Amino acid sequence: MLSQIETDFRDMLLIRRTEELILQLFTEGKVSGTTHTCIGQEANAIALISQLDPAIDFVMSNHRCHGHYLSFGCSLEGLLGEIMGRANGICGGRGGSQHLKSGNFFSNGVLGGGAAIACGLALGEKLKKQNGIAVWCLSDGALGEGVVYESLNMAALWNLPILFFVENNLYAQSTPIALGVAGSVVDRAKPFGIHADEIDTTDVEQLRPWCSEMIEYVRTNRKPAWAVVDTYRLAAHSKGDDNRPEEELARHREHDPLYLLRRRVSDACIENAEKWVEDVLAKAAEAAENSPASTMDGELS
Amino acid sequence: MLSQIETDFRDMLLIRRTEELILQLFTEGKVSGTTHTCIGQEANAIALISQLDPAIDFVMSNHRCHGHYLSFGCSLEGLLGEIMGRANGICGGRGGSQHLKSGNFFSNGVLGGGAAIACGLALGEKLKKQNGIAVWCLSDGALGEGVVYESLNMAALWNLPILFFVENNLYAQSTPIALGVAGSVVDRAKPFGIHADEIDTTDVEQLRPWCSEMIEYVRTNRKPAWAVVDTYRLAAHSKGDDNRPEEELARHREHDPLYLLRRRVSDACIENAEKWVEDVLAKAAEAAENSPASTMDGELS
Amino acid sequence: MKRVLDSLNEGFHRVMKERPEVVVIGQDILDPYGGAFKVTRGLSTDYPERVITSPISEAGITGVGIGLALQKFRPVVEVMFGDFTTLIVDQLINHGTKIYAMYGQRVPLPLTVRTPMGARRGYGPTHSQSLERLFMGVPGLNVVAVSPLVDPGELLTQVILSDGPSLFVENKTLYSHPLWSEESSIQGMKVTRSEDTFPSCTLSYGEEPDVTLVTYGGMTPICLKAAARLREEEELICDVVILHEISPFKVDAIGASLRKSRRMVVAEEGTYSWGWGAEVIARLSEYRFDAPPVRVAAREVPIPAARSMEDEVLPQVRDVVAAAIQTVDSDLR
Amino acid sequence: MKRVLDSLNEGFHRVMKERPEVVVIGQDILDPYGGAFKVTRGLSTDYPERVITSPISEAGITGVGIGLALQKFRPVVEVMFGDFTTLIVDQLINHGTKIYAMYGQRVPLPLTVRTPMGARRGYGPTHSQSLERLFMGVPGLNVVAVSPLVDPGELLTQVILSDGPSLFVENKTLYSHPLWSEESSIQGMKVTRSEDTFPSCTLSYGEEPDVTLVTYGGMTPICLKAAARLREEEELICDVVILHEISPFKVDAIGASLRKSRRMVVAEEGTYSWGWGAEVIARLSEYRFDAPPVRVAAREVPIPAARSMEDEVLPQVRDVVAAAIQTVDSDLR
Ligand SMILES: Cc1ncc(C[n+]2csc(CCOP(=O)(O)OP(=O)(O)O)c2C)c(N)n1
Ligand SMILES: Cc1ncc(C[n+]2csc(CCOP(=O)(O)OP(=O)(O)O)c2C)c(N)n1
Ligand SMILES: [Mg+2]
Ligand SMILES: [Mg+2]
Repeated sequence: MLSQIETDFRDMLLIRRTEELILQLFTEGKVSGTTHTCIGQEANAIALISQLDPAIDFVMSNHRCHGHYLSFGCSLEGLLGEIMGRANGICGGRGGSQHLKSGNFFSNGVLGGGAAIACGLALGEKLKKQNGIAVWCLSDGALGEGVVYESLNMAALWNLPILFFVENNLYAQSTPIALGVAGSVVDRAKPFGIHADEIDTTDVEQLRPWCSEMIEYVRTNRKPAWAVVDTYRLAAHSKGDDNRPEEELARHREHDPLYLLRRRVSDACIENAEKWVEDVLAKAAEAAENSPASTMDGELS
Repeated sequence: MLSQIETDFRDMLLIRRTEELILQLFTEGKVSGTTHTCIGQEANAIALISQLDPAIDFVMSNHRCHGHYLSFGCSLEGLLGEIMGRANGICGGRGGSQHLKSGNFFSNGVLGGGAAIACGLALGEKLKKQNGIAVWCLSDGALGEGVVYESLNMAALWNLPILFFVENNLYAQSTPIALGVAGSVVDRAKPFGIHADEIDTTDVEQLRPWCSEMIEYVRTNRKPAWAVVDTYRLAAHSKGDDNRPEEELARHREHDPLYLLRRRVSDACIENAEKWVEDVLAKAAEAAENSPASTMDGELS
Repeated sequence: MKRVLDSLNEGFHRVMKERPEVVVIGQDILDPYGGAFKVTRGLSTDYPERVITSPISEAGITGVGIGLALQKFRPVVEVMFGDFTTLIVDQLINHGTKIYAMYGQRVPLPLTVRTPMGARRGYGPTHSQSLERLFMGVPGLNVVAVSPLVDPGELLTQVILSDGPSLFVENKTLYSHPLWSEESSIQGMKVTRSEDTFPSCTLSYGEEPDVTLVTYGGMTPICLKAAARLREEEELICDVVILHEISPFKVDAIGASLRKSRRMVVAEEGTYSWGWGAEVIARLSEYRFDAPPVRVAAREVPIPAARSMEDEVLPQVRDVVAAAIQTVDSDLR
Repeated sequence: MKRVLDSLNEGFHRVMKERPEVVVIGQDILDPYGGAFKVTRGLSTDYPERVITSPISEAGITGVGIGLALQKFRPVVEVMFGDFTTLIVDQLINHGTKIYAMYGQRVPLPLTVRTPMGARRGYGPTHSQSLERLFMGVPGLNVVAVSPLVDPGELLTQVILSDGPSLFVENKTLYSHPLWSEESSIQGMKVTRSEDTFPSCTLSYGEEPDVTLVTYGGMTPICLKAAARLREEEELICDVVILHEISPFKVDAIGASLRKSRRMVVAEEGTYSWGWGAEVIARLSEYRFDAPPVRVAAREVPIPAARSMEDEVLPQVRDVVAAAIQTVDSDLR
């Protein structure tokens, strides 16, 4: 049995390698369109999303969704197939990188609107008197969309079990947070009377208990919460567009969540994880490669 | 020369009588459509809007706009003509009660959107390095619209000389504030780093200096401010729809801004004001009556 | 005499009684107020847990409706005036209909957005529009419009019970209009209903038609008046075809009449260009016409508040009459 | 070889140089990034005070544009992907165009909203749509679309200098397309331009046309390929009429060709129903046709991400070819 830290290391590594593979597929021209990786932010996904219960909870994610998707226990094969446009893709190739659905997991590349939908999912839990919660994933840039505040207001008014999961990575595409977000990120929810908290770390061991508390707050109190994680994306916004200063990147690489854990787990653990990830990924990639290109057949055509 | 309090009394009385006349025209079936009076809220309009400079400042108002319009020095004849659908209406009868424009004054019956437009007007002042400010008028209900928060963010980011003038009258149509607004009204602007203040009074003598300070803050610092006035509308939302408890109304009638002043000014002042208002109003009504019904002629047809 | 409003309200009560998964969200819908146009009156008293009064957040409540639909509820969202559906375009186009169809599997999304559209009450430029146009042709979205011909409460119920997202359009002037839906003959015209869930109705004098008038919603009574006047004053016989599912729509009923008349007038209250009628004409262009089809619609200006001007801008009986005469007088270029 | 993108960028630089009242607002438009599609590249370096990078607030920045226009600036608002224009419908329909026309006087509102529309890059269901449809027929709003035929930078300039609100549509696939606008003959076809500010162009082989292909924007190169193929493989001669002002639009150029061909295919990248083509057909229905006009458009489903499926859903050269053949083979019902 793996310890928590070993599991987290392995799972974060899987996300990292998967996204590296995806980027490589783009570079090789095997895939077209666009993609957004969460390289550098894996600890958030693992710490928060993997603590949810896919049977009863809901996740509404955004353009940068692979880590959330995998942390929620959704199919790796389905993800690769989807991005490669194969029939075995989780959405049959229709959604692509930004539009995934698997069980209670949803993502959409249009910023903002998901906040209100997540409120609706949470309201559903409330009306059914069930225990699930809804999580809406956003980053600093999405704070620009008005519907976020409409949602905060409704969530607070109606005591909705929704967790607003803000991965503040300091940038929205090329725009540094200072040019896009006035004032405070964590305070944005407070005037609505919503419990808000912030943590500034990429360390999964610090994130896990904090996320657990935030989730429990929502689950137990049946009330919204606003959970801000200060983080950083180490890769480009999408495929290769990055104008951030190299010094800044270098500084943040020292907080690479994988790098942090590598210093804490054993060499054997690292080796096993690398091996396991390689295997799993190879199989998934092979399955996708072997799946036929997707076509417009079936009821949705 | 009238003293400030005498002027304010007279001007508030003009707004009151004008709106009473408008309601009467509706009751008599002389006008169709709808209207929203600011009866009970006249002190806000007078205290804030009349301290602006119509030559350089801008007002973007909403459905409840007659008080703002008159306080900004716009034509009474034009207002009555407009509501009565006459050619002499300030908008030739096209806009009606909710859609007025005169110089730098604008109103629109669609809630929310004006916030961003007022930001644009303020940005214009900034880019031109002029001294004007923009005022956007809202009440508690409009806090539900997301674009308000998009506007707060932009106003703060770009240091726009805009005053958000929140007339919190505790209701949005039939909805009491507790069912529509979570948390705090005055705090809504704070996470954006915007100066926010609140005053709970219908007394124009208290409001005037406070409004003057808020205006000066914006004008001098070239920065946004969020000015919340706690007030109450004494008439129905629009023409006759009112389900509020009579006790509540009675309690608030004691704070009727006109009633407050009546106890402070001389009988002569009251008499003169009533007389003046009656004359002015009669003339304006006559002008409107004598103006032909508006038609679709001209460049806008 | 039952009015359209009564029927809607009764249908609403019925479906909420029968279907515990129906939830209603909107502004000012709680009793005693019961909604700006009173369609929801009484619901909050009978079903307090399932009637949720909302902040003024049209986008927000539409999103909430989408989330509830994903939770297997049948949410009905009221947008107080159809003019404000401008605020829910993103939710319907980029979220609701996308969830319904972009994930490689049909994700049931039984969301109904109800809204009053239309003018003729002096409400002015931002409270009088017929903006359903914006939602016509949106893949995956159904647009259904009330008329006095097909029981409005039943129509609403069917929309609520359908599995995809829908926009339900209630023309304001119809609220107080008496129901015709029980009658088999209206103003001397025989009514034929198609078998569809959202029927097309053909009203006919039983004589060979000279012109086919095609319409929906609030223009229904106006077209019937025009048909009567055309018959009396011009000795022109019209069929009137009224659709209820207006996007997507079936051409069958229109085509059947057109085959006889070979002349068509399409009437709607919204603005002219890219209106409902554009698609009707484009779709029917496979048919032989003896004269170009004519559209009757609102002038392309903001709808003025003054009634005198509002009347000039909106399509009237006289305009439908003139259009029908035009199809008889004119010829192809 | 100058591309459409270069021309847009140069035009932008030129108009900002000449007109100090031009102000640009959008997401990620500052150098070195210079905008998601680089149309605004270099502007922020040359005019730092007049290029404002914005939060992700499409409605907000459109409103700001309206306010700036009222302040006598000529704001240009960039919406990063046309798909997100769903968020500015309220600002354009209930605010911008209303201010322009509802106050009983013409209030100048020189606002330009620029946006890239269109698919064929595998961006998936929410980054590939052609949603200009939503804005066609909006009273007071001009919709103008780029093609490689009329200098795009000049077209943009004219839009910026016009006095009312406009939506300026740039199909993504055109950015890298070479300019044709200097040439008087394109792929063996002679180009005739109308004298309008936003010209209509007719491309013709100089022979009597069998079919008139009508299109705009991103479908331009596709229609030209179809015309070439139809000539080579089917011995069918097409005129291709390309509009730039697509709403409202003038029928003159289309009508002139139609009078000769009496057959029409309208091609667009957006979805079929209530698309641009519906209005074109409805408006041209006064003309005599030898066969029903045919529309070529996208299938009414979300645009899939996988290129294999995207190709199936979007209108291709083969579809235009098939449609043209259909007009020659078919007959009226
Ligand atoms: C409504 C909308 N506007 C703009 C975009 C284009 N866009 C995609 S991602 C992005 C930046 C998002 O920044 P942020 O929310 O901070 O997320 P991050 O990329 O940092 O995870 C932008 C502008 C979009 N997808 N949706
Ligand atoms: C976008 C929009 N949604 C709904 C309405 C309908 N409406 C008009 S006034 C009003 C209540 C507004 O309340 P509040 O903002 O508090 O203003 P007050 O009437 O109290 O002055 C509503 C819901 C509207 N005009 N615009
Ligand atoms: Mg970010
Ligand atoms: Mg209020």
